[in-house]
Amino acid sequence: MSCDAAGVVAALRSAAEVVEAHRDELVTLDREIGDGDHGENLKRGFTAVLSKLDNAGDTPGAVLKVVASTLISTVGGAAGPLYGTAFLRAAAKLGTEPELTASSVVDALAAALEGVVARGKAEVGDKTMVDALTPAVAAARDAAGSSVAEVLRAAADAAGKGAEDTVPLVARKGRASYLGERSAGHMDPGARSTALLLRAFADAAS
Amino acid sequence: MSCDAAGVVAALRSAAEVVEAHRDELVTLDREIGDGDHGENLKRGFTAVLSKLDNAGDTPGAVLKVVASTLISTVGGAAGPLYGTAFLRAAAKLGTEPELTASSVVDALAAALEGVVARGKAEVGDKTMVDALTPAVAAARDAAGSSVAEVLRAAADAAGKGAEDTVPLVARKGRASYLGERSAGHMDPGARSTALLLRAFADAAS
Amino acid sequence: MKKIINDPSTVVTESLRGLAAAHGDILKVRTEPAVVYRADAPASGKVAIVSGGGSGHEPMHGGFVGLGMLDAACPGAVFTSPTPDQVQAAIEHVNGGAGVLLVVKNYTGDVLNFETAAEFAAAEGLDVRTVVIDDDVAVKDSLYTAGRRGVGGTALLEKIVGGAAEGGYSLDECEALARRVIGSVRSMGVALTACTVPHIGEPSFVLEDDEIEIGIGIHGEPGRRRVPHQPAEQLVQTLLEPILDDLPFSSGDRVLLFTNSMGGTPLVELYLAHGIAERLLADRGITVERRLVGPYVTSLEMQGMSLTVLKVDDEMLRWWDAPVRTAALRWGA
Amino acid sequence: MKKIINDPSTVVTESLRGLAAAHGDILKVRTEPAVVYRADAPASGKVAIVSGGGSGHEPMHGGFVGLGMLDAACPGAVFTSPTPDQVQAAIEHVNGGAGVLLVVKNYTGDVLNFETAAEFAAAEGLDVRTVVIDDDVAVKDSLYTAGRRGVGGTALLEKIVGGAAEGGYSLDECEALARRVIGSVRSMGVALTACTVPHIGEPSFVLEDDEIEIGIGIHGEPGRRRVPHQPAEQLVQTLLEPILDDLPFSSGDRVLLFTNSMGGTPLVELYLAHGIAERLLADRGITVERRLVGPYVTSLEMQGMSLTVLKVDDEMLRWWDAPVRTAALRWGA
Ligand SMILES: Nc1ncnc2c1ncn2[C@@H]1O[C@H](COP(=O)(O)OP(=O)(O)O)[C@@H](O)[C@H]1O
Ligand SMILES: Nc1ncnc2c1ncn2[C@@H]1O[C@H](COP(=O)(O)OP(=O)(O)O)[C@@H](O)[C@H]1O
Ligand SMILES: [Mg+2]
Ligand SMILES: [Mg+2]
Ligand SMILES: [Mg+2]
Ligand SMILES: [Mg+2]
Repeated sequence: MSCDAAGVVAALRSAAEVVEAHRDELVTLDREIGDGDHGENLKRGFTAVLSKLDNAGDTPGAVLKVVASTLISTVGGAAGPLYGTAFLRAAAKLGTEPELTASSVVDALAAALEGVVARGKAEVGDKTMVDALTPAVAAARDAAGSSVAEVLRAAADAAGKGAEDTVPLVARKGRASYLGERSAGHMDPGARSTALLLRAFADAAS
Repeated sequence: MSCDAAGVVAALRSAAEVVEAHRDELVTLDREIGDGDHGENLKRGFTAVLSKLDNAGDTPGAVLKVVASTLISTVGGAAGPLYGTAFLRAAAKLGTEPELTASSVVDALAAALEGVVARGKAEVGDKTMVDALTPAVAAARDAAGSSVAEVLRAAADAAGKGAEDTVPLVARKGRASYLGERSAGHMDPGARSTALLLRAFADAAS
Repeated sequence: MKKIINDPSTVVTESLRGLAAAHGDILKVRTEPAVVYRADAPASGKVAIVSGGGSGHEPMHGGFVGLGMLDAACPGAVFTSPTPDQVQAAIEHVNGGAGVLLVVKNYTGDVLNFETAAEFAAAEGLDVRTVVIDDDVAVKDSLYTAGRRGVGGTALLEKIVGGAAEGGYSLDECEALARRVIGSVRSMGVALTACTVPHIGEPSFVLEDDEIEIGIGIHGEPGRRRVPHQPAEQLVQTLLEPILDDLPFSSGDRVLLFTNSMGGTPLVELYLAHGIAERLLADRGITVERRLVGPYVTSLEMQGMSLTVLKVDDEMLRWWDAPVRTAALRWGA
Repeated sequence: MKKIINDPSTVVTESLRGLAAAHGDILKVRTEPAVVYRADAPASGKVAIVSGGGSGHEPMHGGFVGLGMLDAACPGAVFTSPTPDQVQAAIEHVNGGAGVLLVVKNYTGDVLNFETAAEFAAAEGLDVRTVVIDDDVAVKDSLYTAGRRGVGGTALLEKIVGGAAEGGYSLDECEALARRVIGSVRSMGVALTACTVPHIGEPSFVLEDDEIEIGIGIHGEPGRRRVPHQPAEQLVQTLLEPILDDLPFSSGDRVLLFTNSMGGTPLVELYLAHGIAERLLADRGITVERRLVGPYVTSLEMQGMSLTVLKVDDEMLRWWDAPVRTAALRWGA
């Protein structure tokens, strides 16, 4: 994959495919400890994103900004504003830079995480997407000296692990928190989708 | 059983027991081709009758009149007015006669049938209680020369057969008629309850 | 069976207690025999409109008692017609001296019980008339059946005639208007699931996961035929066509369209179906002048719906629009 | 899954079409983004009240749009909060120059999406305030949860604040009244059955034949605990006690009691439960001043109910009683 706008567009197309393929899995996870719409929400959002990608922009930042506003206006639920903010902050961080670099990707991921935390006020251990994104940012930072592909692979691996680690947790944010102790034993759907998206980006970058 | 008011009261008590015992069966029959309340309706009615029997009257006719008005005011549905009318006409026919005779029972049964037909306008073959009561009256009439017990036994036998014979019929009166052809293959609940009541009376008279 | 009840045999009485508590400004309830009547009954000089039937169809009829609609309703046991005592008590209670109109749905039990009560009332010199509504096109109407059932059209009839009675119509006029409404209204229903009568404890019939029952009545009795489940577009057509063909309704007609839930259908689905029905009527050149959408003539928790179409004229519209103040229908008051 | 729909992805849009067709005198609907707004919007000089949330809770919120209640409602996908665009479009459409109050149920998604829209509106110089209702006592309210959910109390809040806005309250006054209502209202719900979200196609959770779920939310999410099914008497106590203990409500209080169906509960059961709740409150010396009984804040076809108790004062009663003309609530107009 190239690291310019076209490469980002290509990565988003595969992300949309991954969301579509995992729609039912995410619905099932969200049914267990939420309201069952997470997979459908993201699918609706990424389907809308697909229709906007053709003329999305000339820089990675411009493309991600379109993704952000499209997600915000089509996803709804908690995930809509959170993912929307994540992409918006990442886009802002990338600015008008024409090509991604390992270090700009690290910064963009960190900005995304900050945005999610600013909006959602979740901490690590609350059983949310923050539990996937936080270790992803740390791992990305550790890999900052390598390539874009390496950074994303490290982030995806860590996010996957982070998502797995949400299983035993008792949720303290989002809809799953209503369940109290009964939320333990299930993976957080948002952490899972974060891991899936990062994996899709990493695979596209390889 | 005696043939005076006390005997009639005793017969009604066992009729109430029979209704109670067959409540579920009548509910099931009515569920198949009606609305499932026939057993419950009659149970409610005969429970009310039980509570009125202690001072119901000095003659068979007086007792049956109380039964009639109690059924009318507690059963509801199609069966309430129909059975109510049946008992009312029988009571009227018996007048103030202190003891039943074979021939007065025949006349009372015939009057009951006439009442049901006058109210419900059903003909033989319409798959209603008339299909049990009509052969019962004919059989009772044939046995008029014998005892009260014999008359009732003949009536009960014929009613039982009449009820069985409703199975293949397509209903043309009452709620079962809405089903059209689909009403065939099920016994009419009202015909069945008529047969049960006559059997209870016959058993009590033996 | 999971129901919010204490005991199947006291459901109706206990429910009436709650109804009375909830709507004390509109209605009062008496028991033994059970009657729901207008809080301000009798309305002197006004024709009284009395209806009733088995319980389990709520808000019909108790929820239709009040200014501009019913003077009294007689609730029977669940899905069982009321007894003549109830009707007699209702008549006595609400008779305001201008006569009483009994609105009876065409079921053998309802007809016989109301008939008995009417005979008693007539014997006491009261002017009591009876109209029997039979709007369900799912049932063959012939000499050799109990005739059509009264279903959704009942709500429209009671609103219109109740409005007219409130507006000063005489008993003759009320009766004539009622007969015209009955002659102009047709309905058809479908069940997606069966309902469970409390004293039975099991569903009245069993439908497979992909089966629906067309031509369902409102008493949990099975309908005319089972068909595979179908998209809403087709389902609404399946209900509407026999209705339109029956009266028949034709291009240029003005109608009131009533999209009724059988009780358990979510409003989001009901409005969806209503939208389709509106479009299909428009396609046929039929003008929908008024509409009613909601669970008004129900079968306990049954999922499903019915459509009712009433061919209206200005007189009917006038009394439909007239103020009504009941637990279930309320406008202008 | 048997539903009266064509396609899970078009349910909300098609349903809105039917809503618009049914109530053209009261409301209008626009799509992309979806907004239900008062037919006469914007009401110039009046504070506009805007709410919204996932679809599937009908009649909330679209059925509450109209004179004396909401100026606009933003319907999201089924059980999914609306997007900021919808809220922005609603604000623009109904802003009558006296400011806009957003009534938001406390769910992370609803709060975030409305918050985003409010930021945009504020950036454009509009006076937009937000109140968040969180009346569900089933949820532990602590720093370490998303806090209580907004459930049945929302309907009461929207009626009272909507009445006040119609009556000329300023934005400050509307906001203050809203906060007082939120501080005085508590709810608790139970599910007898789960509901099925169209795009999922299977029940949100599975309850055994003799199991019920206490502390259910309105999004098909599981509740706090499963218990064996119980008689209505006990069930109503199970719901009422945590409500009363929470505020707390005590002898001498005057309240509005709202007995709400989750959608699939027959009215005969709901009134029965309401009667019990009235009696239990009377036993505690609490006076029920007003009541609302019916399916107003629902979860699709879910069987179950919720109780909401609002401690009222004369100001709240005045605006509760004020005229309202919406698809779902209507009196005095
Ligand atoms: N406050 C929060 N901060 C971060 N993430 C959150 C927060 N609340 C919820 N989430 C994430 O959102 C996911 C749920 O998204 P979704 O199902 O689309 O929205 P909703 O909960 O509104 O139905 C959760 O699994 C969780 O990861
Ligand atoms: N017109 C009629 N004439 C005689 N019997 C009738 C008539 N209509 C119904 N029945 C009898 O009534 C029975 C049903 O009684 P029931 O279930 O108590 O009343 P409902 O049909 O109102 O629910 C039928 O099985 C039939 O025997
Ligand atoms: Mg969700
Ligand atoms: Mg029956
Ligand atoms: Mg019946
Ligand atoms: Mg959601």
